[in-house]
Amino acid sequence: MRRLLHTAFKPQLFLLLAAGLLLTIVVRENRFFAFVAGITMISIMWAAGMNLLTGYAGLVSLAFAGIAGISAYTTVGLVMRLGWSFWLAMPVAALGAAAVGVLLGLPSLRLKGFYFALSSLVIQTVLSLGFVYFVNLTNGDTGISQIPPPDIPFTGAVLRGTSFDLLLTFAAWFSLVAVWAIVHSPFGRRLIAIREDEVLAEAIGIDVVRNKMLVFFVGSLFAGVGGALYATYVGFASPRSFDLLSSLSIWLMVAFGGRGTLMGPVVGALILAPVPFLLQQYDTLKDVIYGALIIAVIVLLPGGIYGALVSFARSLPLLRRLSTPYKKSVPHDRSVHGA
Amino acid sequence: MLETEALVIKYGPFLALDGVDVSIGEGEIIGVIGANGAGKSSLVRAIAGLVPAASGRVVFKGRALGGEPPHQRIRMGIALVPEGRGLFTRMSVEENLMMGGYPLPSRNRMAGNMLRCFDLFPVLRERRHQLAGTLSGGQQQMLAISMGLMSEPELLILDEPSLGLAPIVIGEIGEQLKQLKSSGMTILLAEQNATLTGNITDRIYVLQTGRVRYHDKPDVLFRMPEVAESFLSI
Amino acid sequence: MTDLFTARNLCKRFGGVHALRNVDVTQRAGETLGMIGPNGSGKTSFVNAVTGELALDSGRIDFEGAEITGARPHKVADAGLARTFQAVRLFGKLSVRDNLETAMLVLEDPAHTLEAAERLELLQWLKLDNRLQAEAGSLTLFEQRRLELAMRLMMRPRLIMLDEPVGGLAPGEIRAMMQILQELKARCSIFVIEHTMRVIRELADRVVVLIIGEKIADGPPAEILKDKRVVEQYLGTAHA
Amino acid sequence: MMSSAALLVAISVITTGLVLGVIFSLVAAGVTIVYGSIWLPNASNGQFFLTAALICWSFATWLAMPIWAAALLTLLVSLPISYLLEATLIRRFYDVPDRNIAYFVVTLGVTQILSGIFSVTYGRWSDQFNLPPVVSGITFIGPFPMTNNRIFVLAAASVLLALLFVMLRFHPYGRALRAVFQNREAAALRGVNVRAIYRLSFALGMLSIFAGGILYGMAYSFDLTVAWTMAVTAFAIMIVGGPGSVLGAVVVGMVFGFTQAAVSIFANPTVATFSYLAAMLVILLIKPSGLFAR
Amino acid sequence: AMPARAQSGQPITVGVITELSGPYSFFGTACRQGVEFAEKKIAAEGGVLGRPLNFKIVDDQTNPAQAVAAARSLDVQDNVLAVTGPTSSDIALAVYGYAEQNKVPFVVPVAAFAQLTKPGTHYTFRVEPDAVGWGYAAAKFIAAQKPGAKLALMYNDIALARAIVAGIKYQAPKENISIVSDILFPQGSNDATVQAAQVVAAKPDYVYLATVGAFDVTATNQLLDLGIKPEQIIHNVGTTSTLLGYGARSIGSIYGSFFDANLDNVTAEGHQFVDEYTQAVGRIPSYVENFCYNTPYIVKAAIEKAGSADREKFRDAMSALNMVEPTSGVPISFDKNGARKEYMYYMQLTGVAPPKSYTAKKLFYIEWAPETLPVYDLVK
Ligand SMILES: Nc1ncnc2c1ncn2[C@@H]1O[C@H](COP(=O)(O)OP(=O)(O)OP(=O)(O)O)[C@@H](O)[C@H]1O
Ligand SMILES: Nc1ncnc2c1ncn2[C@@H]1O[C@H](COP(=O)(O)OP(=O)(O)OP(=O)(O)O)[C@@H](O)[C@H]1O
Ligand SMILES: [Mg+2]
Ligand SMILES: [Mg+2]
Repeated sequence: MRRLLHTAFKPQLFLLLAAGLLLTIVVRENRFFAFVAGITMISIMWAAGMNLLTGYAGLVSLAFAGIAGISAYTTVGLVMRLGWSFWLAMPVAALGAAAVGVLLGLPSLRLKGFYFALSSLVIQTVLSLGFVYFVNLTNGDTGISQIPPPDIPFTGAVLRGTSFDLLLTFAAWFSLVAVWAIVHSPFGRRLIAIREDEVLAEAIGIDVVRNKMLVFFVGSLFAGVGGALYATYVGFASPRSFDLLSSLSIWLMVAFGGRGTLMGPVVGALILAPVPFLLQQYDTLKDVIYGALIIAVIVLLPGGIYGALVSFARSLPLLRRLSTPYKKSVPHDRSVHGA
Repeated sequence: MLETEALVIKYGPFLALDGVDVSIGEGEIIGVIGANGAGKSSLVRAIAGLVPAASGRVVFKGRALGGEPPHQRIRMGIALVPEGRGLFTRMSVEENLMMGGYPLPSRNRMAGNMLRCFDLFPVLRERRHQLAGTLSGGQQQMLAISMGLMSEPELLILDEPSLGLAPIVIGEIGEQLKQLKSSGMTILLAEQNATLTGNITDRIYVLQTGRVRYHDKPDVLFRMPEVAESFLSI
Repeated sequence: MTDLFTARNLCKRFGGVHALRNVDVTQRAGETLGMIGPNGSGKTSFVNAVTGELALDSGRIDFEGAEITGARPHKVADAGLARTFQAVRLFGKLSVRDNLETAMLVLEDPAHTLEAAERLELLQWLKLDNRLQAEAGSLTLFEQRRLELAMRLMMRPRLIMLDEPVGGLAPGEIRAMMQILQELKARCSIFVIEHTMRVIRELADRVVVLIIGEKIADGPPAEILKDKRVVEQYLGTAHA
Repeated sequence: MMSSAALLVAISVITTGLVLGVIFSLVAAGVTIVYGSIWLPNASNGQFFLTAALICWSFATWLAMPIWAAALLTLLVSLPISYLLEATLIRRFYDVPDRNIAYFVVTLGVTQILSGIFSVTYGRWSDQFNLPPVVSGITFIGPFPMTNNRIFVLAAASVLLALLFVMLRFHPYGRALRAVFQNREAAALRGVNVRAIYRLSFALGMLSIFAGGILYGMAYSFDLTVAWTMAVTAFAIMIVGGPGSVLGAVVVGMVFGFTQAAVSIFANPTVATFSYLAAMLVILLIKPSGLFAR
Repeated sequence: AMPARAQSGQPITVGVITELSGPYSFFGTACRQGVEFAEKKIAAEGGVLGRPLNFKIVDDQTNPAQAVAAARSLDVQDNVLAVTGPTSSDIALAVYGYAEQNKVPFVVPVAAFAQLTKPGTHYTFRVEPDAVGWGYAAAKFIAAQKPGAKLALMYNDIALARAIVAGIKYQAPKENISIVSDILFPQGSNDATVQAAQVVAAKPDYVYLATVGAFDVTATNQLLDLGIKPEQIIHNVGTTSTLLGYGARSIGSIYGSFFDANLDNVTAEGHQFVDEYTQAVGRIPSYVENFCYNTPYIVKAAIEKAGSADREKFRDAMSALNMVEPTSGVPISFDKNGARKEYMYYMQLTGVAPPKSYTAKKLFYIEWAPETLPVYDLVK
């Protein structure tokens, strides 16, 4: 906690916040762009969590959106059926989702590297099936509409419009602060050690199991909070909102921006999240453009956009402190890891 | 049999080999010794076609080698047993040996060679069905050497074969290499120390930071104090 | 002297292979124990068993009076028993500094830094102090072995098990490493596996010999290295 | 003695299990061969599966080709497609660290492009596509009438699988493929032309995915949504079966086929679906490298 | 001259949020066609209130978030009078949420969810009869065909199908129809042979299919393979592409509908629409396209009734609307929750001429008021 506050006051992170708030204010007049910005903020939050798992701990979890969904549905249920306050429901739901996240992370104890990614892909499909199937909880593929925005406690008013957007901006910023704090904490170092070599990590006294579970918990928290905010922000939740494609696009933001860097996923989210909204007019080309964009980046800058920027960034003192440089792994098949 | 002429190898800006000339005659056993990072592996890897020469050339049986990749060079008769052994850890000992004989045209030649390897290192026969990755360090080394022999090379290159072997086995391998030599095989041996190279090689090249520092018969070399000091076995 | 660690009739089979057969080993505090044996005789397996990498079929292991049988590797490391690997194992992509700092995490005291005097002199002693920024993977083997050692010492172990610490080093480097190990004795007890007899002869107070997973001899190097079976099955006449 | 109703259902389960099983196996085999040599987790395998079916459909409907000709031609078409992909996208990553991740991103891009194209072309023309039967008529298996078309699909797929299996098991190529997967440099040193193996594996994998798509189109009418379900199924089968193991793909594929065939026998199909995916995870926890991984 | 002057006023814009890409692109595109035809004709007829009536079409990518974003952009950027368009029910529901919260009139052309017009709905109007009603009508139809019939149900695990089945199960006992087999398919099912066998074993008089997309055709064929007669198969609804997809062997099978080119109540304008649509798309329109074609006319009528392009006035006009479908003369009116007065046809396929058209004959027609059955107790 102390560390967290400490980090929160780092000037460069403040700058980020300022930028975010500025953006929110600028677009506030146009509710459409404001909405797109809001979704982008949530995406940043998700990407940050995914990055913690994928980038730092080396655990590619494609069930991420599913976990967000669990939290979203729980929040909505608690708010709309039991009449809880959002501010009580959201943490409860997020914690619940995080617990599930830990559970679904268990295979990673045995499955090495990308193999876990592939199995998590299957887990995601199971979750999607679940969202459709447990109609009385999720209202099936119909989805739940008219989800009320968060209430403002003790006032009876609700949080909507620009104030909600600002909340999202803060949330996104805070998640970056959190990731920063974690990465620069002993826990963060342990994660990196585990990513690099589990056997060695254990030999120097790192409890691999415990730390993996822990990172799944934390990462899923990001997913959960994001999910709860997403549902209330969009005002609608359906299995389609939390399906495999969503997981993949979040993961893509990370890979696209640059794994294992603080800013990479932000860049990724800032670019990829708005694309589908802004291209709504180009229904025939949209997907092609999106796909081509992804391919182009990975072909031209294998380290992700930010990965490529880092070397340049190092020359700028401010960015330097923001960037944990992108590390490439040794060119050897046994490290390109599989089962 | 094989010459390198002013061979230069770069890793990015880093100069690993800086104009090395070695020549290996038909049926010789040649040693290359040098401390860590002297460039032994770079040299042998270049000969095997794993790393490109920045300049200079490698001439094999009178023919200058260009960009031939390793899989072609082994068919010409150059087999490298790399540092780190280059085993297929999740394959059985037997399958590894079969991979060793991959370039062979006929199955029964493969079988024949395999038997010879088993006679060379009986422990491999016992462990023929064990996964290579689970062999002990030394057993793995023996398997690696056998894989090199499987393809019936004219020039067998070993990069630090004595690594991790029990003293007695090092002795045995020495004997085996002598036999191979007498059966007409040419051998290039890269080593850190002279335990193995000392008594079996015809000539030794001493590499130092990418250059040939000395080159002579072992007995002559090891009478030089500075060489003895840093390479003679302990 | 008190027993630092004891292993009582350890057994481990891999299918038909006896990696360890009722192996009893005891090491006293301050003592340097050597282990030799032909390839595949079970030395590494022994270390793996003691440090929890390998699940035993039967047997009991105590360290500083507490049982650690079946404890997971990180627990063993926590308890003060460090080990190195036969093939050097480092976080190759991380800097030397990061490697060292990661190894210090086990101490869990927030105040600790690499700059603490004790650690600095450790690094100077191992001649790593000016390589802190280098990528661990790009170090020479000798440097890597030293870094490995430094990482273990960061954990303030009472016992360190070294699996072939001079494997792959050139003679000159071997001498240097032996010097280091001599000085290391002052810091913690050492258990060392080696195929280089000089290391055993000069460092070990006592030597254990494994052959096909069985302990066949245990005593001071001088005698052991003359032992008929050891010479026949391990050293070979050349060395005798 | 079973009642004829029960017998009917029983036989229908068996035949359906077989048909689904061989098709799953074929696609999974394609996926597993590619991943098990190049470390290429092909996220677009489902889309290519669909591509095959659609191409075959186009040949049959627009060019009014006889279905068998359309099928063969489609298989041929897979070769230039593989070559193009290999030359433009796949090849450049052969030496990249973490290339399985890079590949996953790239193939996701390809998926996006293909699905985008399909949804605005075929997707707008029709909401389902059918291939005419290759052979007509019905054969009775006890009380159960099985269309000869399904029998044909079953036979064709089985033959292809057998061929793949034999090739990987008894031809040196099979061992070379696993060798390259495990330690590429060592394989090169032992005389394996790594890039040739890569190219071959990719083409072979695409070929069997295409075959799977065509046969699926012959057995069932299909729409664009089949791509993702198939992609996930194929990955699931590969993980459980072990990478590079065609045997694993076949066995696990069959299990998946039969489970899907049998679900409706259980009280609740969706729950049954959960349970077999759960079973998959359990298997993985017990044997992480996959049942048939070496 | 008259139209020219008429259109001088500044245009009234209505937003169309529909699926032009993603899984539903087929229906979205078909719907867009219908809307665009009507748009042209209305323009030719001189627009509305002397102002052009424009429809701005946006792709929702079959994705709720995208749909909401689209609704928002149409609302705040283009300031549309109303929105319409989605053909996928969950998308429609997402837009519904936005519409009700932000007081944007929402006319749903093809989405059969009762939830879209649940009590308290104020701004949303559903043109397509709701799915529970489909089931109700099916039960009525079967009872009329064969008293005491034995019925088998096969349906996918999707909301639409569950709603239909709820309707059937509610009405069946009242019509003393016995349900002899009740089979649910998980999403992503490929094969229905086993289920078909189970159905055959249960010896039903009719099999009611509420399956979707390609699987619908697969299931049909596999039922036929196992010896079920076409006459025994009832499809929840029939769209041209699926009806043609079933192929010649399923001639005689039955399907529900709300408009059919083969009906004799098709008006002159209806025929003109059918011809033009067939010209352009190469396939005769089904009820989907028809609803989308009629929707602009509904909007137009409401604007004229309201006499202005004010959202509140428009909404009131909608709920008081009383007109007939220009294509078929079927009456259109909405109850206080915006639910349309329910009706349904059951047709029998009598011939196919792929890829263009098919012939069918009417077996049954029924109308009923939305409150006839407790829809909102049956589907939450
Ligand atoms: N892939 C590489 N990239 C960059 N530098 C390299 C690479 N491989 C080797 N080097 C450097 O080239 C020099 C020579 O390396 P090489 O492995 O040939 O020496 P060596 O004599 O084999 O050492 P050793 O006895 O440790 O095997 C060393 O300084 C090493 O750091
Ligand atoms: N996972 C395993 N599966 C099967 N056999 C194994 C496994 N691990 C080790 N072995 C066998 O156990 C025996 C002991 O292996 P170990 O590595 O302990 O030998 P070692 O004494 O360290 O040999 P070296 O001096 O060559 O390193 C060897 O015969 C080895 O093949
Ligand atoms: Mg070397
Ligand atoms: Mg060992």
